[in-house]
Amino acid sequence: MQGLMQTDWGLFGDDHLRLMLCILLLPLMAFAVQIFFGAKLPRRGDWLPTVAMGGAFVLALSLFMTAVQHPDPTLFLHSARPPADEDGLAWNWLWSKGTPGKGNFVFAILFDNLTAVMLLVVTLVSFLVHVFSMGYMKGDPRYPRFFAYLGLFSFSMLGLVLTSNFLFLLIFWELVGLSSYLLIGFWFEKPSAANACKKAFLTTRVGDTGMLIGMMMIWWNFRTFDFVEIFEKAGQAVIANGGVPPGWMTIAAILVFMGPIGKSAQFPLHVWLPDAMEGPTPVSALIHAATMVAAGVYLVGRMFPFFMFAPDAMLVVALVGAFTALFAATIGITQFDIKKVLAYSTISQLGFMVAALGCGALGAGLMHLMTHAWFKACLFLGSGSVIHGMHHEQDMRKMGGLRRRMPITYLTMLASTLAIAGVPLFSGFYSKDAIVAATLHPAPGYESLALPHAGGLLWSLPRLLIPLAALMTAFYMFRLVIMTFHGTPRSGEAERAHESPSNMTVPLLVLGLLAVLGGSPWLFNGDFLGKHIWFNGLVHNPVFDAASGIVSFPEQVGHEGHGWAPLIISLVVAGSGILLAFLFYQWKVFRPEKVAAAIAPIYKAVYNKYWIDEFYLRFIVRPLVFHWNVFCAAFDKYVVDGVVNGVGRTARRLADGQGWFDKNIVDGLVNLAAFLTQVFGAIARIFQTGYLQHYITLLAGGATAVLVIFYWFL
Amino acid sequence: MISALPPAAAIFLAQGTGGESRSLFRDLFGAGSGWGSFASAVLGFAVVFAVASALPVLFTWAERRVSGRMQQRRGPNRVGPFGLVQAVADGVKLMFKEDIIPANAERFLFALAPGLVLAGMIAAFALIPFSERAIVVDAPLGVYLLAALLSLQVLGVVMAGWASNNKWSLLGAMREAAQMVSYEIPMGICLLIGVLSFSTLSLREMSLAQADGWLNVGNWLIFRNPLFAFPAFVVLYVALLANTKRAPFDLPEAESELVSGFHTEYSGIRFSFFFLEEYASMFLVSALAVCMFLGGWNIPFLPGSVVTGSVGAEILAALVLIVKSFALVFVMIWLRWTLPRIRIDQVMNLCYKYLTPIAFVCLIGTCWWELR
Amino acid sequence: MSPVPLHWYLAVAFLLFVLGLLVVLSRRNLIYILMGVELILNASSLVFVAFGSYRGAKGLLDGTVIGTFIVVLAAAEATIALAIVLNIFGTFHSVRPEDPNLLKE
Amino acid sequence: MSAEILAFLVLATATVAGGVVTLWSRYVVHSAFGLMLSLLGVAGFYVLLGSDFLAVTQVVVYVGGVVVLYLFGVMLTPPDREERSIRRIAVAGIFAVAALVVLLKAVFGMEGRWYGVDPDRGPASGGAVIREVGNAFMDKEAYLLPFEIASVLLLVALVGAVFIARREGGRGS
Repeated sequence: MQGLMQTDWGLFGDDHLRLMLCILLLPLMAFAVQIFFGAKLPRRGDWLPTVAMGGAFVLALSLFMTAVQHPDPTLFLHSARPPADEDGLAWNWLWSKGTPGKGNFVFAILFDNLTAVMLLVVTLVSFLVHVFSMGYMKGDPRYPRFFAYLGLFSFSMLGLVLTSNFLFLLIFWELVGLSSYLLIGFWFEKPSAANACKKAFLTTRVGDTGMLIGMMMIWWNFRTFDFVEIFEKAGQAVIANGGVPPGWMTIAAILVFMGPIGKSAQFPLHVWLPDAMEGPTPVSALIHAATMVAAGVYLVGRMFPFFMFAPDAMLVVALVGAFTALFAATIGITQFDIKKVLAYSTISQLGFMVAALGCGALGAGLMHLMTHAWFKACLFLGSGSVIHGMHHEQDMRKMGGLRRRMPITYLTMLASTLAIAGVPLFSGFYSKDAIVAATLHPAPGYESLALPHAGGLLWSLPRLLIPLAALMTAFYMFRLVIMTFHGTPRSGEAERAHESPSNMTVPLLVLGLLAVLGGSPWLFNGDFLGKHIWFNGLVHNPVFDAASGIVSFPEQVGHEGHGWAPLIISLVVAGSGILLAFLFYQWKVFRPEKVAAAIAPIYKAVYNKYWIDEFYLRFIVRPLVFHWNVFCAAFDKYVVDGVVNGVGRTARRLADGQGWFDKNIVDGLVNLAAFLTQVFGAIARIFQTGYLQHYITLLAGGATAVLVIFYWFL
Repeated sequence: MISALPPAAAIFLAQGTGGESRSLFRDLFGAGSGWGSFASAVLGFAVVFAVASALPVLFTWAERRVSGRMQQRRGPNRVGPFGLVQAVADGVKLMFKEDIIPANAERFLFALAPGLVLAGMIAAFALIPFSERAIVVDAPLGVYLLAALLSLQVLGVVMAGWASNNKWSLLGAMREAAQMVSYEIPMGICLLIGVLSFSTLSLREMSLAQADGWLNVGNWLIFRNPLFAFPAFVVLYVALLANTKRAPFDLPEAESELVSGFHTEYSGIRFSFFFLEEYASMFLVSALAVCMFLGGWNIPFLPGSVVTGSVGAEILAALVLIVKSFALVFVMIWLRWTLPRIRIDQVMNLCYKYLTPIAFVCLIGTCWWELR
Repeated sequence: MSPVPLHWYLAVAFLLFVLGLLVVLSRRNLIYILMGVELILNASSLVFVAFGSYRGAKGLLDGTVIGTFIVVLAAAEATIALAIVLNIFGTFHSVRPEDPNLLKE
Repeated sequence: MSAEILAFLVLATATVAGGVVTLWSRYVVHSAFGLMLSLLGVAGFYVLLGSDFLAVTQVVVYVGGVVVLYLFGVMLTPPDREERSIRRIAVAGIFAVAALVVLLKAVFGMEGRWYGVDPDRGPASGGAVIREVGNAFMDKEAYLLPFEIASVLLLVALVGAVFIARREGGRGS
């Protein structure tokens, strides 16, 4: 076992790997039991995946604490791959070469601080969603199956986070897609849900195709899927190319980024996420706020050392992220469905993260991933609670005044809204502040490479878009809160609304608390303001040594702060957004309808989500389907039919020959066999009379004959 | 004369199985194989035949007198003192009556059947130890042989029933066969209890082993092993009752249903054979039960030496055995005039559902008792 | 006083065997056939005991034991066979061995 | 002529006569009684050979049990007065006589191969003592296993007979 975990982490060893394997296998076990025996278990088995996820969370927390508390964590544990003698907790799947290790498809666990953060987020949110679902899904006819799917999703997501191999990451990536498909379409009786799950699956598949091609390019050049090996090889390739990254790496990085575009719902593949709100609300909280959509961000973070070799690709990442952030935020302002608002908010926030990554701020992006997981999961669960309390009414125009009827939901949602708006001392403030700071000083490539700062003015676009998006975020989130909870009830349901049961409010309270404190550096080092980008101490940016070609992850020293500019920008945008929301919706100083009428064409465009869905339908889906049909018909007629007819003719000729053979030779043999059987049967039938006494006579005669031979002839 | 052949053969058979046994008649003629044993067999046959013929005469009188008492009338009291000779007179009458063989009967089997029935009976008498030495054949297989001879009677009865060519006869015979074959099971198990307790098959050795207990009764089987042997004795007595076709188990010859059962067509001397057999078997089975369970020839409260040694003592022992057996026979007569006849299904139920399980429990209990 | 030679017993046993065989072969009634089987079994048992007895005490013991087993076997055989015969009679209303022929042809 | 030889002759006559009756009679009942006679004769032979126990067992089981069973079987089936088929007996007789000849030849041609059997010595004196027979049955070295197997066989036969006999809808249905 030695060699497997020879790290400077003295306490990190075999047992930790076992813990990680347990984290991975607990939900799988829960899924396997639940899908087959769930309906027969007491309470229809809901406790089984919940307890499994709770156990996984406890294990993940202990691992996280180990990672956080260690004074000098090394980010990537290079030796987390299986050793040469394939001893240990690695599973060799495919061996392309005789020598182990290099270029083989090995399932091994890669654990670093990035993984630790993701494990904590996934297990905690998943556990809380399990608990919440006990209340929300109560009475559903497929109640056990829902928990089974949740288990499957958790397993896939954890596998995605834990694997050390790009190929296995793809497998888990698709498994996540599959379980997401199952969960979005959980109420498949509704045509909208059935269509939504198909749409989600197919749209993300567009991105996955690009990612697959990118993977292939990496494989073609490096002959490995192991992340650590990819980074090593990349460094060597740069050295071999004379200190300049080869051009294909930029293309490969952009292609790989297509996966996150699909999975993390970035423009232009964002269209599936709002529709995916057809799934049960806990699913939205788990998949579309905290985990699956974050998988794209995680992938970029995982491949970050690779992306850093391609500043042009980083520019694409940053632009896509920033544009998505603003674009989705504008749509979010106009929506009335509470879950749709949250869906566009999610797209927007994911854009924040992607933009941060594109600007070279790994820590900021992942920190926002974590804080967003807390407050967005809280918001989704809160909206689920509201919908539950409103008897499945989702239109905000029919709500209002729920503050008194659902105080816990209101409080937690308010905390989360303050967090997402970026109000100081709330968790979102720290991460959004870091992102704003990152856009102000983008560092998209390795400094040691001394590449020309590509893009030029384009880099200033995120600086503009991100604060604007943040302002809109504050605005539409407070619009949501005010329309839902403040004022007077605008419908009978709103008057009769009731607070949700405790197994729904407790997860809300936990997540609300995390939304307040979950990003605060105080939680980790007792300091509120001292180290703004404290997360960089947890997730280190990679550094490339151009002389040796080694990518390393040194502990960064310069992360204490980034000046007052981002802080002022954050405060201004948050404050003005909140103020606008109150002016419009609480104090009714301005009438939203009038504003909408004043800018009617723009409003219409935004309200209809810029007609992107219609655009896709008109210019991609329908022509594709039409031309594909034409092509298929022609293909069918000439190629398929031709082949079939050719095969038919050939087969007929062969059959003629075979028929002759069959008739004369095979039949002849068969008839001969039958004839012989008949002959022998006729002989044997003489003795098979069916008369008992004939048999006895034969027996006696035979015995006598034996004795005669014995005594007279022997 | 055909009827007399089987009894003689049976005696010979019994004699032949004697082995190294002691018996009065063997002593007289010099033991060993050859003509000596043949002569002793002939003499034994004569003696046993005489005894086995005399006892039924007595029993028929006793039955009629007892039944008379029970029905508040007198019974035969004209011929001889207390009517004792009445039975003899009846016997003489039977002997001189016309011997009718039905026209469609199987003559040979019809004639053979009474002899066969009697044969087992007479041969069985040879195995009863009247005293320590007053025994015709002391076969080592004693009880086993006795059971075999008793089982032979079934065939005679079936033969008679079939040869008569009469439906009543046949039905009676089949009932008889079913009843006897069934009741052989509890009977055999109860006999096995005696065999187990004394580790011998010989009735004479059993009787000897029951001497000299507490008050000279402590070694009797029913007192020696009261927990299991006493129920076994009761079961055996009931089974023997059924085996001898006595009431309430007299279905085979139920007068009201079958006229007279398997011997409906018999008359004269052949009928007397059946008659003889029935009453002789009453004594025989009683003597068997006495020898096994009730101390044989031993007299209560007197030392065992009283009944051994001299010829007089042996005659006394024989009288004791006969008196004890009479007591059991009296109970049989008593039961006959007390209990109504039971149905055939009740007969079978009693045998298979009650007597056999009880007998098995007693057998296992005796095993425990003897090994304890 | 000369003892009976062993061959006499054997001759009787063989005769009995042949008679049993004849019964089995020639009779057309299942009950007859079973009786013939009994005769055959008895003949073989007699041969066992006779040979055993002419070997001495130990041989006689073995002969007796084997004879007992044959008796047991015959009893079991008779019970089962008669039950089957009665069943055949109940089904086919015949005790001829050739009548139960549902499987024929 | 000794008593033993006389007894043998009488028993042999009875045995063979019983067998012939079984073979030749026109009534099944006669055959059953012939069988009974034959079995009794064999029991007599056992006595002569010194095997009292087997003789008594023969009487109890065969005569008192099996023959009665056959009689029941006869009574429960219709009367079957089949004509004696000389042809069948003749055909069977060929085989039977051949078998007899071969058996006799086998025995009488067995010079020097008697394996400790003295055909002229006579039966074992003293006979088989019942106690020794019992010990042989219970002796691990002798016949304990066959004895236990036989007991199981009897149990199986008992259960089997009951099962077969209680078949639903038997005769007449």
